[in-house]
Amino acid sequence: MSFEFLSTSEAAPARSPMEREARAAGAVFERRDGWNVAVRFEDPQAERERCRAAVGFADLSQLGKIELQGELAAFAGGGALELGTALRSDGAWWCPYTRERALVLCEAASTAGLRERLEEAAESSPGLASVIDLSSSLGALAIAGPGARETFARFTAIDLRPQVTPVGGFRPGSVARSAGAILREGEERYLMLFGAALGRYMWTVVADAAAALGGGPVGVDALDPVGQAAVHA
Amino acid sequence: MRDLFRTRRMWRRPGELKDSYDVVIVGGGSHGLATAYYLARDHGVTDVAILEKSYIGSGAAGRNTTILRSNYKTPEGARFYDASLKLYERLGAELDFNLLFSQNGHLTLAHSDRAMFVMANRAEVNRLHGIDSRLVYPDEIKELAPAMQVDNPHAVFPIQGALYHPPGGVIRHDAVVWGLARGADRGGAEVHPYTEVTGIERANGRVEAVQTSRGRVKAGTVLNCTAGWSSLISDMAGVQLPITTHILQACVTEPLKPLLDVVIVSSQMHVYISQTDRGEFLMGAEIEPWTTYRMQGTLNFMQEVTRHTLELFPQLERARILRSWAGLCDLSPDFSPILGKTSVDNFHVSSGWGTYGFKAAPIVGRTLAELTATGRTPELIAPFALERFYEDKLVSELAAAAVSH
Amino acid sequence: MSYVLTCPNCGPREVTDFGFGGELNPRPRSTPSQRELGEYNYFRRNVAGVQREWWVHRSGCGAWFYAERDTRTNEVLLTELPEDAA
Amino acid sequence: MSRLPEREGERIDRSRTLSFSFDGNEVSAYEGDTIGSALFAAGQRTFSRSFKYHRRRGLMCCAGQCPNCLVQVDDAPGVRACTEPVREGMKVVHMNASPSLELDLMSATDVVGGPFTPPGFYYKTFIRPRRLWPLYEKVLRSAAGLGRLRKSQPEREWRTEYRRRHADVLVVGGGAAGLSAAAAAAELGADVVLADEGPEPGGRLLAEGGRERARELTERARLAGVELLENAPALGAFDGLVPVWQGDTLHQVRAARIVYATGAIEQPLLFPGNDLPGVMLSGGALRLVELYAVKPGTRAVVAAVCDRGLDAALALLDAGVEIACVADLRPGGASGPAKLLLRRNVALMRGATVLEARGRGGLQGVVLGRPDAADGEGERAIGCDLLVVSGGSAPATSLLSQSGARTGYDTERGQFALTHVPSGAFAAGEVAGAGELASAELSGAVAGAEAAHALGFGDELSHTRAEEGRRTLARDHGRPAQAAVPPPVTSRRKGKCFACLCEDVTAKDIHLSVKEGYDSIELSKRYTTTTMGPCQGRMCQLPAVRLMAQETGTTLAEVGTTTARPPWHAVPMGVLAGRPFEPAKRSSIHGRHRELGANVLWAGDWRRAYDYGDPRGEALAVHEAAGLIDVSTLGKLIVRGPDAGELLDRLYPNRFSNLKVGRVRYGVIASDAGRITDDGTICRLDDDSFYVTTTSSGAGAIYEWFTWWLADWGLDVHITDVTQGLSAVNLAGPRAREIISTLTPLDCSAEGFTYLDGKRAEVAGVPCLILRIGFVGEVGYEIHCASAHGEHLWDALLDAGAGHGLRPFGLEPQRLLRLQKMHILIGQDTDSESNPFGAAMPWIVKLDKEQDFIGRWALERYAEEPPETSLVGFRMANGHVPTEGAVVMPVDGSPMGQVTSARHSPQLGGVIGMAWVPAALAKDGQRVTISDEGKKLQAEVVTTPFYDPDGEVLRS
Ligand SMILES: Cc1cc2nc3c(=O)[nH]c(=O)nc-3n(C[C@H](O)[C@H](O)[C@H](O)COP(=O)(O)OP(=O)(O)OC[C@H]3O[C@@H](n4cnc5c(N)ncnc54)[C@H](O)[C@@H]3O)c2cc1C
Ligand SMILES: NC(=O)c1ccc[n+]([C@@H]2O[C@H](COP(=O)([O-])OP(=O)(O)OC[C@H]3O[C@@H](n4cnc5c(N)ncnc54)[C@H](O)[C@@H]3O)[C@@H](O)[C@H]2O)c1
Ligand SMILES: Cc1cc2nc3c(=O)[nH]c(=O)nc-3n(C[C@H](O)[C@H](O)[C@H](O)COP(=O)(O)O)c2cc1C
Ligand SMILES: [Zn+2]
Repeated sequence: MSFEFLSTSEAAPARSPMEREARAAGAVFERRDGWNVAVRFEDPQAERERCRAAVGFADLSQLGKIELQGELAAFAGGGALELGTALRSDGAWWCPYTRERALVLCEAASTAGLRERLEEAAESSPGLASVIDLSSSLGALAIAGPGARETFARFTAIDLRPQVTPVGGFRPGSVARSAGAILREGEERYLMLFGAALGRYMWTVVADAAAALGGGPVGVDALDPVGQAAVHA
Repeated sequence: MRDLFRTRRMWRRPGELKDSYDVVIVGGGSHGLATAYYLARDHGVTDVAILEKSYIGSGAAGRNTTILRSNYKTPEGARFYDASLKLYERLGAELDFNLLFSQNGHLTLAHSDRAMFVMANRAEVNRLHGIDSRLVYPDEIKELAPAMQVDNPHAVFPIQGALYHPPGGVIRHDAVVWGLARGADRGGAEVHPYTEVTGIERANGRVEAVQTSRGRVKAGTVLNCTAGWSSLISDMAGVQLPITTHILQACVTEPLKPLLDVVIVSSQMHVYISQTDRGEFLMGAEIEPWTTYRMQGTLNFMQEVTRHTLELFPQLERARILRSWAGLCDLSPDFSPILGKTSVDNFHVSSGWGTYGFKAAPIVGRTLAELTATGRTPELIAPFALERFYEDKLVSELAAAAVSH
Repeated sequence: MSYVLTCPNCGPREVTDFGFGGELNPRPRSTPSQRELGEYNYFRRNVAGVQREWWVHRSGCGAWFYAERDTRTNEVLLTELPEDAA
Repeated sequence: MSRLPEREGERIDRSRTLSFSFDGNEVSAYEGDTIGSALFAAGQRTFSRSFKYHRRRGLMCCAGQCPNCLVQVDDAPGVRACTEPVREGMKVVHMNASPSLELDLMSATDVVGGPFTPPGFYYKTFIRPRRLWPLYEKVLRSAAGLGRLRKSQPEREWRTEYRRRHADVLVVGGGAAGLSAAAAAAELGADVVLADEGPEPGGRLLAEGGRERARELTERARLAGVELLENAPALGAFDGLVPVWQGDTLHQVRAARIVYATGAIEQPLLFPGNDLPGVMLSGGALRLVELYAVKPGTRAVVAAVCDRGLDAALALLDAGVEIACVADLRPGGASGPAKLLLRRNVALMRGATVLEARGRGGLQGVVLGRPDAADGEGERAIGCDLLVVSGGSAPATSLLSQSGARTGYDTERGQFALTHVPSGAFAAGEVAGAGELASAELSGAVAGAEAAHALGFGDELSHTRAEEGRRTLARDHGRPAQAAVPPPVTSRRKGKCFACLCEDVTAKDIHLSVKEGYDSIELSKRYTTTTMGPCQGRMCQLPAVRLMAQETGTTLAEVGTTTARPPWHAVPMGVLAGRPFEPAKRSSIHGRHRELGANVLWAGDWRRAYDYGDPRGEALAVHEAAGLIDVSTLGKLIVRGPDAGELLDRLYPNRFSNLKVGRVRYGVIASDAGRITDDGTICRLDDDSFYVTTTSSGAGAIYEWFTWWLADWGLDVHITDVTQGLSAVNLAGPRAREIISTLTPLDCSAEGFTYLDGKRAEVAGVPCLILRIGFVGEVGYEIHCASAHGEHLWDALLDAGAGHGLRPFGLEPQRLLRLQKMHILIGQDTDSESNPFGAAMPWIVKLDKEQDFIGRWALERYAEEPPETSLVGFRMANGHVPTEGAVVMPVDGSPMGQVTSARHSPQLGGVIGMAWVPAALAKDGQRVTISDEGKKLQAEVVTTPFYDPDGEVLRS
């Protein structure tokens, strides 16, 4: 396939751009679906508590991130996408940037399969349709807990108040003075995307903001699964 | 000193506008006033009116961070600004007004080897034009600015070196305006504040008269010295300019005891910093990228300029910002001025000053006065003709003027 | 920031989110004379009033769009995508 | 000393004492005290020395509005002692006096300085001889300035941060009006933030007999869900964005509607001695009493223009202060508080005011009388240690003005009042002229409701109520003013009468400045510096305008005011600056470079490995064995679609539509002015897809350039920026082929994978795109893979190359290697004015292309006109390496070009470089002179690559 070099292969370890920062903060890694994933820090119980009582952030850079362009982007995930709102379908978030461009976020395990399905769909699309794997292009941090919104307020001007950004709201815009996007995945759970090369910088910014609010890094296992309740149609 | 105990008017009380003047200068900023001053001093041209829509110095002249220097990159620029600096050195004595020219040196910091390259080039061009300007390295920078953090190992933008320009410095903006206004007035020119030019009448490819908020005035020659507004005045005369107008901002702290004598500029951090004789730290940044005529500042400016200043002067973290303001800048495509004749015979222009025109005031005044009086373009400003943009013969000061005043 | 711009895709954002592309400056349709080329490359109307201009949502969706803005007040009268422009 | 017995509602906690030092002496305070209240309670009366004359200044406003109590706390200058809470152990020192506050040598200027130091004296002195000016300047400088900072501080120490807060409604000011507004809006469902600069909400209510009410209103607002920010001045209005400073935090409040309930600023009166310690504003005296239980004086005189001062007299009386006399400027008619005063046997002078205040080191007495009376007539001299003045008020319209409101002079009320409030903003309370408590509350409630209504909150009832309220307010507003307007100066006696306390500007100074021709408020401001000090006109704007009107014989309306600018409250730079982080991009392999000991530097917005400590050795390895460099910073775009070739043909001067699949071509991007803006290689991946690389620093700009034209042209193309998604390394050197062959199934033979091929294959188990290009001059493979695998690929290549002499190399050796090949670096060897013809790349411009392309017209011209200067290589005659940036001169003299690159090349055994030289000299063997730090050096022009000029090595 034409663009395979953009994708990771399970044959070799795939690393997040924040791996070193997480390691320095005491992360324990596991190889999952080809990726080195920071699954926990010292104490998973404390990490869960952190997300429940303050704010925790977890490196989710392993998530599949597939860009769709063309017709495909307008009708993704089995429905018409509306700007500003991500659609939860097929275990993935379908996030519209423009009327012709969307990003699909899925579990690392399903990235390859989903990409292939989308590529097939693109081929049979009447007009030009593109599927580009941006999994490595974007770093991702989940920020969860009652202090999540306050944490964001330290480094982004995007309005995340529930009346403006309901669950499923997708907000491209500047984070920490860099291009990014925020997806509200749950009541107190957000996913932030940003350029992978800014991984270390973003980690520094988020860790600094979270620490001041009594929060800190957590492993992915401390995060609740994105619930079905979040399904938005 | 003798004026200390005497209260003499600086300039005559503005009277009625006459019907006609040999020369009408639009804009009572540093350029307009300087031109009137030199018209009288060098050429005996005294039938001159300066029309200013607000108070004198209300434009960029009264808002600028007053950095004077001549270490430009192009030979054309270096020669021109050097001539201006030399005039400035004598101007206070000549006008019998202390302009508080604090000629303590100017440092342009380099935080990358790319920047070092640009500095080296400027230093060399300057040297060949007899301008005192050279590369210096951290040890010497520390001596010149002991309060500045030069070798902080955690610096976001480590300082590799700097272009040092000893004759550079800062001056008191208002004093320049008032000194020139008094000089112009004593030379015979009329200064008319609160007189806005609203239209320009033309016939046969010449300007006949200007319309103002106080009536119509015939003019032998009209000079457009309106900097940030120069597109609008030129439009009235049917002359297009390659200008976009942006705001540039500045701010001051509450006065502090002396810490810094030299001027510090960092293009990579988009800041420049000096401490005035009154004790305030005076800081500026780059222009806002979008065009506007509205002189209101942005919060973003205050945030960026303070963050970057603290990179260099962490001890200022508790010093307080007292005031911030904005002024207009007339940006030209090549960061060099547009000076001299236009397609309209008796309509000349001084524009394209971007963020760096205050230092040019005396030389603009002198050369524009010469052009007006003699009809000939002085050689020094020939490279800055408006025509160059039609011919695409630019004088690019991008590397020396873009963010560095 | 002094003002907010409404990205046609993303909604209102601080102006620091965006890149400014300048007033509309259509490219000549046929070979320009030297003078016309200079005009196109360098000369701008620089109006004090409503200006139609380009912006790009640099930190967000990345789209280029038009805005109409009064340069005397910075009031943004409208923003629209080129494909939606009349 | 001056502490009153416990008072209901006081802010201090007497059970908790703190101690701090002032000028080295220990002072004790209660929890809740401000530095000002504690010092005053301890007997301190002089708090600062004035800017110019070093006169003693004492507490005056007790609300952080005037310059009188500026002190330095630890390392923080400009702290307002009257509002700064005491912290245990803090070190407070005075600012502008030497050797001490009590004995200030510079105060001699007060005695002799008058005639020598009129406004702008420095403009008129030290003009000649010029050579002495630097000396004078040093003296001037060291006399100026207040705060003293550390000479040096390695890093920021104070953690400050930003907090963005979106809201439906922001209320600025938490007095009666602001609290009512906030509660009203929140009760209708709006999300409301209220910022007040006082220690607790309440505004004037706190110290002026309404504390209960203040606490009720506060509670109501809190219950309604209002977020209350205390000690939090709003600093400015930036089109709906209002920064609010609170402690270590800068709240950036972005609200859909803003209610300004900023109240009014009590004004001083102008009389000789009006700056003596002991002269206080009524609000200040009451704040001392009510908030901190401090007695501001023992025997007081009160001078007022309205009931506010009379109310204060009553309150002070209750607190045990003897009121010697009250002068009420209003001629007749006994108002409520006047009657009460009389009932309590307080002497009341009607139509009178202060003519003079006297005292050495502090207030000892005042002279009261009619301002218009002939000398001596009806005057009374009274001994006192406190003079309470209440000179009327100036609505605090600064923020409103910044948001577009306009003011005009209201003759009857003697103040600049709002005449227009822009849409989206609301004004309530005293700032809007709602003079009495009831109407302040009502106007707040109405504004709050209207703000909420504008956002769709509320119901029919709330609308009706608001309309009703508006009508009531309009009625109230029509009532005549209850205040007298003081004359500009209340007497013509001798002695300094300060219009501007910050800058020590006297009424006489303003008189002189007008006579000199500084006859507009703006000129006078700048000449005398009135309003330019720490109070920014709060205390001096109105008095200055009055004086100007008198001096110029015009009305106050004609004189007008100066522009209100941010910040409303002087704010520490650390607070504005927020956290110190700067975005920096790093390659996915960056950690490895660090481990390998790389020197890391900025390259555009990336952090890059400059070298690994041995640039020469690293370069040599590339020639002799192999080297590996991380080039992940290259910009990388995927351009695809049926029109992709067409798009590239329009964007580049050369042709790409005819590029064969699997092949690579170099391209330069030009602007429509024909100037080079970027370069890079392009590989055709399939019929419709191209892989475009750009320079590292150009990546963002080129992506935008492409998408911009695409938006304009509407071609059927998709562009994706994958710069950060792909790692790229360049494996180069004579042994590169061997090394890569051990890791990939691909046929890497010279025939199987030729120069300028682009192939996709696995390397070290990772899918890659491999471009055979040779930037550094040896056989090279630029390998691109998903950046998540970057580190893996790097490790695998280094491992595979370990036995082949492979070394990592950094930017610096790369620069030398590419220089040997005369491969240009955009932005180093070219600048904003370079065109491809001058840059010796005429071959890249295909003027025979059918279609139009960006830059075509200009390039057609450049093709015809010979360039003035050309980019060439050169070899130095001796071994000197010229500075990059050194100037090139033709033999005859004037500078014409510069050295853009220069290195010593061990490989070539000499110094080589690239430079712009006069076009006539751009021929092999020509000699040019290079001026480097004044030294004239000789070089010889070379126009073909220094190394492997025919590209045999590269193609092998
Ligand atoms: C914040 C800031 C910092 C700067 N820093 C520096 C620096 O450090 N060094 C430096 O050299 N330069 C600096 N500059 C640039 C410099 O101030 C200007 O380039 C220069 O002052 C322009 O010339 P001028 O003084 O004649 O213009 P101005 O002072 O702007 O004069 C133009 C005048 O024309 C008047 N006018 C406009 N329209 C009309 C009309 N229709 N009728 C009548 N009058 C009209 C305006 O009111 C104005 O007074 C800075 C500029 C700003 C804004
Ligand atoms: N006894 C009485 O009758 C009595 C007593 C007190 C007050 N009053 C009345 O109350 C009214 C005053 O109410 P009000 O609410 O209009 O004014 P106010 O002065 O009581 O409150 C204004 C508040 O705004 C704050 N403020 C101003 N600018 C600010 C900024 N930029 N950022 C943050 N805070 C800022 C001030 O610190 C103050 O707390 C007056 O009409 C007065 O007559 C009456
Ligand atoms: C070099 C310089 C120094 C200044 N210093 C002060 C100052 O100490 N205090 C002050 O209030 N304003 C200071 N200003 C700003 C002026 O008050 C004013 O904001 C500026 O002239 C723009 O005018 P405007 O704010 O009325 O639009 C300074 C301005 C300049 C150019
Ligand atoms: Zn957008």
